[in-house]
Amino acid sequence: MVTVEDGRIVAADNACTLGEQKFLGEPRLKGPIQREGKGWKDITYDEAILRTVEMLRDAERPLLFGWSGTHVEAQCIGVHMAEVLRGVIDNTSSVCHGPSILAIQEVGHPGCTLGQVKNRADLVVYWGCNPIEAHPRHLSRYTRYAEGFFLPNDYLDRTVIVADIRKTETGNIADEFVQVTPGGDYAVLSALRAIVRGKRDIIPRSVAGVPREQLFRIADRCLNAKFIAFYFGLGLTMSRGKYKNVRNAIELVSELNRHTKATISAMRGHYNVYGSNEVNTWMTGYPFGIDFARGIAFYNPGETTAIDVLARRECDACLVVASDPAAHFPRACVEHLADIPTVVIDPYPNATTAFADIQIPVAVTGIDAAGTAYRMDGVPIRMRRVLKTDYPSDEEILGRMYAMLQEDHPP
Amino acid sequence: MNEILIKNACVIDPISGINGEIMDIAVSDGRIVEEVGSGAEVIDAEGFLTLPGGIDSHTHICGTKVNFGRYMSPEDMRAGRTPRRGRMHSTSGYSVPTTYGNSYRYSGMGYTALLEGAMAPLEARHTHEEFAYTPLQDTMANVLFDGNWAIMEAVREKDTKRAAAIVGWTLAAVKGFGVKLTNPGGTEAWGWGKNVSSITDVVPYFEVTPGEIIDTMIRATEMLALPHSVHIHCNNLGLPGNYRTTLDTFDLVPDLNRKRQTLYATHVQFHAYGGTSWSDFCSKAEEITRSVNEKPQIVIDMGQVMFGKTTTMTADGPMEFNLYRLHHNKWSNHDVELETGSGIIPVLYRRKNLVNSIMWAIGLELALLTKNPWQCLLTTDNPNGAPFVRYPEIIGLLMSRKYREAEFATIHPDTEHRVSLPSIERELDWQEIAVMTRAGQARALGIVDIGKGRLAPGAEADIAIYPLKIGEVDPGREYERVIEGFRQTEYTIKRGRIVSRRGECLVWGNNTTIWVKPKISERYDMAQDPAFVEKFDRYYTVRMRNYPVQEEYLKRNLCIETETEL
Amino acid sequence: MRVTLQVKPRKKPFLPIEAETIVPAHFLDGTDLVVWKGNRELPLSDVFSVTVEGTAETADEVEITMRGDTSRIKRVGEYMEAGRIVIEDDIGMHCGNFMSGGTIEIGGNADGWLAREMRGGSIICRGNAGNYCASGYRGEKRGMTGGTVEVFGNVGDFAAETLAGGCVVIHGSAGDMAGTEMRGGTLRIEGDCTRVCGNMTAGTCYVFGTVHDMLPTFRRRGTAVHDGVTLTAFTGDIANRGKGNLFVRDYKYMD
Amino acid sequence: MRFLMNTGRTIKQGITVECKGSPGYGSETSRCFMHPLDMMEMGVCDGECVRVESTEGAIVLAAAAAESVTPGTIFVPYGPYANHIIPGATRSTGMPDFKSTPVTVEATTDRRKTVYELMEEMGGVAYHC
Repeated sequence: MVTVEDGRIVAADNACTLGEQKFLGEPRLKGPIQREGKGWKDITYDEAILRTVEMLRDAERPLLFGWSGTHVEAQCIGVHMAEVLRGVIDNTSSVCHGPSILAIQEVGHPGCTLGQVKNRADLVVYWGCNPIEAHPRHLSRYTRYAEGFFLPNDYLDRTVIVADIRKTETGNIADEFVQVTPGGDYAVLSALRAIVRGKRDIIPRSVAGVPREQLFRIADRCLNAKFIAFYFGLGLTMSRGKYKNVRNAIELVSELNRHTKATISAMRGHYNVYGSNEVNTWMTGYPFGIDFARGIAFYNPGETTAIDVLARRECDACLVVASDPAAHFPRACVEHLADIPTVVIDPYPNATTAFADIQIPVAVTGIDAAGTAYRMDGVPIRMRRVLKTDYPSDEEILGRMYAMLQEDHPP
Repeated sequence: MNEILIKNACVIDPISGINGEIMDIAVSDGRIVEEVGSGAEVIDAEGFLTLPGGIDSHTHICGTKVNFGRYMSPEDMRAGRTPRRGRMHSTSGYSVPTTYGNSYRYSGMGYTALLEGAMAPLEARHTHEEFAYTPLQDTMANVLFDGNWAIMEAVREKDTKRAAAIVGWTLAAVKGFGVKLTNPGGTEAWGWGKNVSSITDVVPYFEVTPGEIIDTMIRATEMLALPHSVHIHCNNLGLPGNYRTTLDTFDLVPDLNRKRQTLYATHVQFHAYGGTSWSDFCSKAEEITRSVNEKPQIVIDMGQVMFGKTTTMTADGPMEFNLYRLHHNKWSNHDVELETGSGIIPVLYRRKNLVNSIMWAIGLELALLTKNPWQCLLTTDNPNGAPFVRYPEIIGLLMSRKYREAEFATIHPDTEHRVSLPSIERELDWQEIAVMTRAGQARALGIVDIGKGRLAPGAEADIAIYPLKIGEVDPGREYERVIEGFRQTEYTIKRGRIVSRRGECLVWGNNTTIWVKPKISERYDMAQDPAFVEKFDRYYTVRMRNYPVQEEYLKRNLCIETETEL
Repeated sequence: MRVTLQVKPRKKPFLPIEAETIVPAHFLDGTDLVVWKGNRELPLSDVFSVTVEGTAETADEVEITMRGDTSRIKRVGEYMEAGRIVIEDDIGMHCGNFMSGGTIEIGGNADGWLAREMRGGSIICRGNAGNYCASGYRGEKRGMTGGTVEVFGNVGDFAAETLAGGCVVIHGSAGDMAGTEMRGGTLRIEGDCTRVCGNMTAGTCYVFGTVHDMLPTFRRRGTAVHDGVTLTAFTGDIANRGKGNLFVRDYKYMD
Repeated sequence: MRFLMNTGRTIKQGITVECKGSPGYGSETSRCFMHPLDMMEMGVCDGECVRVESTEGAIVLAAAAAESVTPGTIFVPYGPYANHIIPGATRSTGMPDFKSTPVTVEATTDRRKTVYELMEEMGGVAYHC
């Protein structure tokens, strides 16, 4: 439910605190801008599109990055562009759950949709994530405070365990908080796997700050639960060991399935980052970090992912769509962005604007553009348009660019 | 108007009763016609075998589960990578190729229509999005109802009409084609890590049995006059001794439809197992086919296994977990709230493995022992038994005893004591292969009337011309030529356009999604049923109004509206 | 035959060159080969000054020497079956991937994925090697299956990941998670490392330095003397039904 | 003093992330949450500036006391300030060490830079609507 006054959204009900801000974001660019020396000038959409196409055409190794903030339809065009340009295409999962994907590629992913958790999960584990701050609605919609079909007394029926290196807000509402020494998640998860396998005798008095008794107690809670929903976050993907931490968590959950029902899922952010993974996968075979330099899709995160390509200065042009790498990438990456031609397609000026040669404002999916987004559990959702503006959609802008690029390569 | 005249085609069109006649085929505006004008493009078929476009009545090519198979398998993607070329986009993958990979390879083999075997309604939008990137085939999706809460409640109340109303509403909402039951009841039990083990087991909480679900859904399907029958993946897939469950299921099926079967049982190879454990595992294809031969109301597909690497994926979550425990490889599972489940694991079928060898034999036995080819269709349950690119080899095996013997000599030596394959002399002929790969599919799916699976005037111009001169090839001896011939068409024509020439795809297909909308009176409209709406909004995590797949997701499409009893 | 490839100066020196064409067998038919710079295909001679001395009948008789800044040249020696490649300075990623025979000698440092999925032959690296030295590929269960890799310096993280056969010797220290998911072969680390052999199922690993943050799921089996040094013997990884052998001189748990 | 720097999302960072030019975003992402005992040891009070240095460089942040932060670690909300000193290397996984960068922290009288000052320092040009 949104309230519109003078073509601008002034209130958004029934959205979470984070969602609300998406509706009430800062003033948008009125039209495309181009950097001129130490300043900026306004240009037309036609000029902006043509110059972007020229920049991409000239590049020997263009990077097309972002994609999490836009709709599936635009993401599909992005993949076709990367293919025709023979560039590298990557999305923001390389800085959120890319490691989770690497782990899934090693051991799979016993998961489920959120409704399974809501209706069945009597034990919820949050590991290295802090949904109260990062996913404010998660607990009330699906876990701690949610009524489920088989759990009519939400709060009383469910147990919540939180494991983290610091006691976050989510840790405060847990039935049990597990304080892990930074960098110790892998060891703790290994220990739990051994315990679930009946090898309690091997466990030392304490593992990465967690006392043996607590490890046993957590394992017992899991073994006695009817349905375990294990959620993990950036605490596993970004810390030492990266994807191996996630792999270990998945293998713990797989092992638990020999005794009871257990599922595991990543707490994903960036509202449509999963859509980008899905699109990339059905079109190229790989969820992120795809290098088309040789015409075929090559995938090797750590080499073909945005951070690595930028920090190692391996690209010579960058198209940023619906994301803000200058705010979220290490400095070495941002400094390279400053050195190469960069175009940003985004409704709002952001930190990356400062490094753009051109920025093209577009409609916002779910506000003035419709489109598809994938929820973090893989359920695709139709994002409706609630406001009519003159801004073109990402799909439209990228579609025009792709049409021009195709002229270079007639069939 | 786009017109083509195909001259000197050696046509086999079982539905029209044409068997190896040399004739011309005229195509105008996407349809087969009596004649075309002088300006028509002329294709000389040179006496090559010309069949209606291939139809796969059970394959997994699009949707959440298939895409997760890709997502988790970068090692599979390393095989089969091709760059963008001409009208063709880049492709990757062997057992779970990208959408373009599937579409181009199927098209190169002459396939023009595909039925995605399992679509979870909650995630239907995803399937339709991938259909849009599978441009060279018409697409249909069977909708999973095996663990649907509202259906199970209707079954418990013995309210077939309500079950039919739910099916009708759901099919129309998610733009689905037919009713799929995967391990009915078992996927709900798997929500608690459990399973059902016979058609009389009781599903936890819901207090219904798989048999009751199957029976109600068969009757509901006929009440809705759906083009396709209930499409079942029986309980106990892949377990020794499961043939009894399969026979019990077949025994439930009344003969309710004059135009087609009343039950389509899929990948029956995985359901025709004898023995009590893996140690006395054996084929029960004879028992299964005896039942099929007695029951014209049943059609099965093979679910043939071929040796090599592949990926198994099914809505049957508990079965995949059992496979994971056997193989210790990676395992994915995805339960879908209030509806169904799914699982995925990679497998390697090995010649030297006794169980795998027996499985390979069972699929062939089913096809060879089913007397009527219209009752046993050729599939691998792609990619579960093998990727569909192995179909030509299966055709070779069915047409040549010599080939079967040559292969048999390379598999586990104990296989011969567990199967009857070596004693089967039957070699299928060209006509029977045409039935098993297109005509039979069209009839079983109920799409003959919309012009599929035949080449008579009025039919859709979906045509496959293979570089095979059937008068000059002895399939029994020259099976390698048969395999080569079916691997790649000279021409694949779809909706009257040449879409593929010797494996090179030439157009952006933009083909049709076929879906079904039963006409249901307001009284049975679930969208206005307070109890249904209330439960929906309470226990799903999407609102009921956001659930239906919007028109935007259907590219070109054909809606079959049915007259129902509701 | 001696082939010398001297790198020419480049305008964009950081753009990677993919040069899987640089394997001895290819030079038997001349030097008319191509490499890739980003998305552009270039003649070998655009990137290197190429000199050839002598002749060869088989790849065994070909020796390639690479000089200059080769640090961004990837995939050298990929699928190499015979002959010899000498790299005087640093080499880019994926050197010796899928190699099944012959020898590669690197005078400087090697970037990531040195000897990925190697099958045979030998690689010697005089300097340090990057991450994923002698490792496998994403999603693949088995990595290196044969041959030997010897690194005289240190290696980065994930060395010998999914090692399934062959021998990897690291004279310096290894980073984090060496030998993780090991299922065969031998890994020998002369220096220190952290969290070694997580999730290993089979194979043998020796650490002659200290293992930091030793994983708690390895069962101590007593001691063993190897190359004159007394090591503590473990089996594991117990978290994973593992039956791998891990021998370490010194270890510290993270408790 | 030596610390391990952890970064992550906070609700304020999430609310302000769509408005990078806003003072709210700048002040939230330039906070350095520390255990009060660590702050006492360093003689830093809540709100005072600290200089945090890694192998990549240094950045000035405002110290903020938080009992929840493990002694010996600091927590900085995910954003351009923390990223100024996080190495670009990913251990070949694609993911930088966002949660485990070794740093030294000391009190300073220098002031915090604005987000745009940081951007300009790296070669960017601020755009003002």
